[in-house]
Amino acid sequence: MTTVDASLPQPVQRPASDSENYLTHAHGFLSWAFTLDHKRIGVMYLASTLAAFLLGGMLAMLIRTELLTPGQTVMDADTYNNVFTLHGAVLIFLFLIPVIPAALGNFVLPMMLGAKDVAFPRMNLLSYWIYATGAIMLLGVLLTGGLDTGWTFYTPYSTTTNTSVGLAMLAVFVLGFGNIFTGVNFITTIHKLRAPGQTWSKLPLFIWAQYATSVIQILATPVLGITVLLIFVERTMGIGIFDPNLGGDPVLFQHFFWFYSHPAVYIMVLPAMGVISELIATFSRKPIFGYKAIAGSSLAIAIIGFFVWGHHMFTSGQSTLAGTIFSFLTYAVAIPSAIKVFNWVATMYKGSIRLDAPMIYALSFLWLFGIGGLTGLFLGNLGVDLHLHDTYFVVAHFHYVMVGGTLAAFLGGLHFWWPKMFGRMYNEKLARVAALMVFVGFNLTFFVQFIAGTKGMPRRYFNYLPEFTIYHQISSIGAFLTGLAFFVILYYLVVSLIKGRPAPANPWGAASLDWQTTSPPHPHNFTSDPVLIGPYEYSALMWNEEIGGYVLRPEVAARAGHGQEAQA
Amino acid sequence: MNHGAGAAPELHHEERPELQPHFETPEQQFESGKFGMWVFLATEILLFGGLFCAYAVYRALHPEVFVYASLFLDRVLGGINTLVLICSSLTMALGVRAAQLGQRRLLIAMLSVTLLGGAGFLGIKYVEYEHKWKAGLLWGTQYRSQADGHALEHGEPGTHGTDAASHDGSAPPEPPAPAADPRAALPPAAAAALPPSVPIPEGRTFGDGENASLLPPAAIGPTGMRAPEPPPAAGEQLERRIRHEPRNVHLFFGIYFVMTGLHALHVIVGMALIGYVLFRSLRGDFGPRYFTPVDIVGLYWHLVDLIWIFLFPLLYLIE
Amino acid sequence: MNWLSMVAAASGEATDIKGGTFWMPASASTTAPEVDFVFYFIFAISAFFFALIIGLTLLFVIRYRARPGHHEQPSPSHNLALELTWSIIPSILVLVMFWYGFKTFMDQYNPPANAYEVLVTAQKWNWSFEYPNGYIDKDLHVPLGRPVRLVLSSQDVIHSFFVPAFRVKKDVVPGRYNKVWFEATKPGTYTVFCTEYCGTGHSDMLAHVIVHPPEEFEAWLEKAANFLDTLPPAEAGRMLFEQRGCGQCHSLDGSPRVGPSFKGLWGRTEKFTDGSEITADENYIRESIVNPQAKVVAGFEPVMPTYAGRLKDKEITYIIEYIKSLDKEQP
Amino acid sequence: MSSEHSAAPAAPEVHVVPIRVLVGVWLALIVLTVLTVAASWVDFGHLVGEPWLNLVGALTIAVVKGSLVALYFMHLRYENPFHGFILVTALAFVGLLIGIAMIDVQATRPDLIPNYAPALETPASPTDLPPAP
Repeated sequence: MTTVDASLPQPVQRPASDSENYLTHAHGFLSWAFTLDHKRIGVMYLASTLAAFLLGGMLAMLIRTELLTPGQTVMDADTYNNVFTLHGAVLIFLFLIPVIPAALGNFVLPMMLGAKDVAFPRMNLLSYWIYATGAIMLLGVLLTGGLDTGWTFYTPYSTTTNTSVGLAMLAVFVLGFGNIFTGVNFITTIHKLRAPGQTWSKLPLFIWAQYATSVIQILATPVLGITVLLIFVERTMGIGIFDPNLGGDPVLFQHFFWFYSHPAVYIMVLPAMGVISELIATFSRKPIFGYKAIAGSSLAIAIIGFFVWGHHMFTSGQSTLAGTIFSFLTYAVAIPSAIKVFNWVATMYKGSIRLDAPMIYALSFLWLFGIGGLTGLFLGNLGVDLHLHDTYFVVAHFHYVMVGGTLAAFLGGLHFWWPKMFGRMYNEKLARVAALMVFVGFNLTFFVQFIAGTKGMPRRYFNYLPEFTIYHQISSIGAFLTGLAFFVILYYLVVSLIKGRPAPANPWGAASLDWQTTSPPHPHNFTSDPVLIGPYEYSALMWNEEIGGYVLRPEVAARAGHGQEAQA
Repeated sequence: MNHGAGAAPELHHEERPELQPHFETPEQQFESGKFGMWVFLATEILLFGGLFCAYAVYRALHPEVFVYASLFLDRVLGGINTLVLICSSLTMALGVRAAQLGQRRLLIAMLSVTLLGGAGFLGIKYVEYEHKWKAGLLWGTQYRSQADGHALEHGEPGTHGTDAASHDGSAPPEPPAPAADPRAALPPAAAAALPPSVPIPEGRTFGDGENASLLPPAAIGPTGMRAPEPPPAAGEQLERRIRHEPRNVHLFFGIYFVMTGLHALHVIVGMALIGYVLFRSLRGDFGPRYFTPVDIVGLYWHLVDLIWIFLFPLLYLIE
Repeated sequence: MNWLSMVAAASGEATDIKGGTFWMPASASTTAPEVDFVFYFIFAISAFFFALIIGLTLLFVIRYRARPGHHEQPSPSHNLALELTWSIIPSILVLVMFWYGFKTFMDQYNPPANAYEVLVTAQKWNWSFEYPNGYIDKDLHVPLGRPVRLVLSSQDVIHSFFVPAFRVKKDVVPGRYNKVWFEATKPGTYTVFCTEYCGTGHSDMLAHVIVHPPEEFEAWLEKAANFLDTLPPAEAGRMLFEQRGCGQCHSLDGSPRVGPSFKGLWGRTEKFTDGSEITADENYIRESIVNPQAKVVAGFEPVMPTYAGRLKDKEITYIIEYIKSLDKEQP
Repeated sequence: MSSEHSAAPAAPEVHVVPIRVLVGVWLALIVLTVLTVAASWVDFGHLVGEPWLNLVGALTIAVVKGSLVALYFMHLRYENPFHGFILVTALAFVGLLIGIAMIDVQATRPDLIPNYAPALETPASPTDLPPAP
């Protein structure tokens, strides 16, 4: 451990463009295509997942346009089935699952641990290229006959339809492999590459969330892998495992599928909760309330999440015994999520809350995930689920949790780490307007679907009874508004890359180690040894006017002498 | 461990060329490698776990099929295969030990013998597959009934009785096909085409005499089943047991080929990895200070052996 | 299709969506009020906690907003008592929710002994309900105030029998008999939806549950069962044509659909996929109904399911008469 | 479980498994394999009248063999105990999947149509209809 010469003022932040950083130290396609730098791989993941999000969003607009009127509006039934299937598959497998762990996580996790890179950089690059291959295969489905099975691929429909389910199965298998490699990388990095003195209780909660997510990815993704492999083998060679025409059992497929897919929804929401813990604490200038409770509930959600998959199958002919077990455990898994929300609200008590764009996303997360989580209580209930299963109530529920939860937290995290990633500040006012547009548009789109769902509007309906028209029209208007908001976000973020104000090292005053390096960071992350302060010890930072950002207090920076750490 | 741009870290990176830049000490790199490999092995265990679950479910649903089908699996060949894999596991472990002690020639010898073991395993597997391929013991629609010695009149209800009653006491025997033959009323061409198991609602009566009920026995539930025939004598000769072939035997072979096929694929991948490590040990890359690749490939090979240790009794030794 | 369900279908105005409370559709079965009670119970608790969270958040955001001169005051970063309370209380509430749901589910699952049994068969994009006396109808007619037990089986993919007004849903899985029961409490026509995605016609796979007052039901069943014998054969054939959903695949106006059109079929020479051809006569039509795969008209897929056992001989004769009548009338 | 990093870049001290342990484990594995095959020939379960004994017997032998391989060949006994924990967790979740799937399958058995496989009874393709009986 070299001693840090604290008396020298922090190196003045030269404008990001020409200082030695990970973006500028190498140029050309090869320097990106074969980079081992976790930051570049994070940026590549970010670009690919945003492209997938855009495609998924277009498909969403198509669906909402089609549903404006009961009968055929713009496309026929088969095209509609293809559109909603791809909307689900593209957004889940190409955006929601990889985005926060692989895009933000890859960039931020090693720096939060004070490490130079993830444990296996080559595997990290391999995981990106596996993701890209899987994405190309999944989108290749468009050319080879489409996919009309729904993202759940239920047999015997998926084994008897003539759309290109085989290719989609291989794509999902390949994407699963990509997730497993990211999971292996993160778990090993968090265990083995922490900064000296950074015990488990000094890790930012974003790291805890990534750890819990990686545990789920390791334990759940292989079962999806074997399931899609069996479907592929069943379609090509006629081996009867899930297809009742060949003596198989379709409900067994549902057990296999949901054994992965329920933990998969926790793969999507846990990293989002990690981001929210960082945002709410930073923008309230208050240490997080109940650190151990939040970290513990991340792991609790990860583990109990494996016991509840049967609540997707209450009406599927699953036995009452299994249904009762699953309903009871589903209620058990609701408790850790509730505890987290209470802890976030308690964190804001007596804070100094700044309503920057990331905080607006965090607050809208509280509202949207609140509704999403609470409506899960209806669906986990044996009696009520018989009425609500596979209706628009379910559609609204998972959009509230996935879009309201994961997407809002991702946008919050993206705005939060944008200065660090690209060394530029985005246009704050426009960002706040866009955040409010997303919030209002989203509620307009999906709250009305709860009502349609309880009235009995079934899911995945191309043509619906005239009574439901009003619900669909309101929802479609909301969808267009939300779509517009995303274009506004895309606009000012791209503009900020060119004309944005150069960003200081720590614009928001966050206390995790990744903010103690320049923006954008040095290829090896840290030019000088980061000072290990508590992940939420905001008192150790002070506002520095001429830099326009926060810096370590001199006495804290001095404390970074030989081997001493500041108390958390 | 994060060393800034200070001079110290470069020093011990030069003298330890195999130490990758982002690790601080060789021990950290070694432990990270082993740790990451174990996490990856967890995914392999869960991948095969899914197949073991399918095995367990279908054995519970059709115990007589599994008992019947295992008659066609050669236990001796399976046993020999198990021994082959165990020996190659030993030679792999000895190879890892040789790498740790820096005995290059022993390492190369051991790795080569392990490769031979893998090839031997695949050879025996090929023999077994070819035998099944010829006998038509395949999956789904390709399955050719083995009781062809006794022409199974198509559409003759009732002969598919589950004579080889299940030995597995835990599962109740399968209820036989619907007893009354409503197809008699239909023209012969229709009767021939009609799958016996498709419920025939028209004027159907299930069960006879006083318990004629509206719905096929399955709909009524366990009480609707007729008493099973008496279980066959234990020492019955093979011929009679083959003649009474239960239905859906293809299910067993579907699972058999998926499980052993995926395992064989993993053996091939393992052999490729061992080949790569053999190539690098020929180049003399490994010694007491750096042998992680050998150790990791050894772990993978032992896992492949571990999976076969469970596959063998479950598929071959079914009583 | 008898006159009552025709009337309801023509009006398209199912009475179920309109009635009911803000959230729930009309409740027309014995278990519906129970489900509604559990729904509103969970709704009340959720609304309370949601208001609590959002209220506190807004209060803190306004009261502690960052403004010159305002600094964050230190406050404890964990408080065991508070954390225990907000773990135990939700756990208890959630257990109560589970208990109510479990009780409702148990009532819904075990059918009473004297239930009236109907065999429901779902296939790609239509339902068929078979009554104890063997009569098959496109709609489900049930007596008021008597428990009805449905035994569901599917001919191809997974469908799902859902009647919002009865709060009843059960998947129809091929390869097994799923059972579900309900007891209607209000006469009227209620829509049946298919809620498990099953392909192109998933959203068109609607049927109606027509609840008859008790005394009317037996009369209807009697009349419907031998409704066909009272009609001239061609007319009965037309009824069967509509009732069994033949129109889904065979058009009457000459346009080919999934199957060849019936217009001008009688006496036409049909060319088949294997090159052979015959003039369409009684035996050809009978065989194509019982064993459709035997002779597949060129240019069509062999996807027609067999109707052997699902159409009595005299019903097949009625259909043949109807096809014969198609040429004469030139509709 | 954060392992402290020794500063000196010494060779990673690692446990070398002695040859006699490896060979001993190898012999044990062979004996157990022969035992389990023999037990299946003798059809031990039916002699004793408890047919399930065969399955349980074969599985216990497999578990013993598996743990021998894991402990000695895969160095679980000598290295970071967390590796063993990972293995046990993975097996636990496989057990969870098998356990609950079996519970549901056993509970829904009465609903299943026995030997329902329509695509298999009817001839694979419509053209080769068997001759009428």
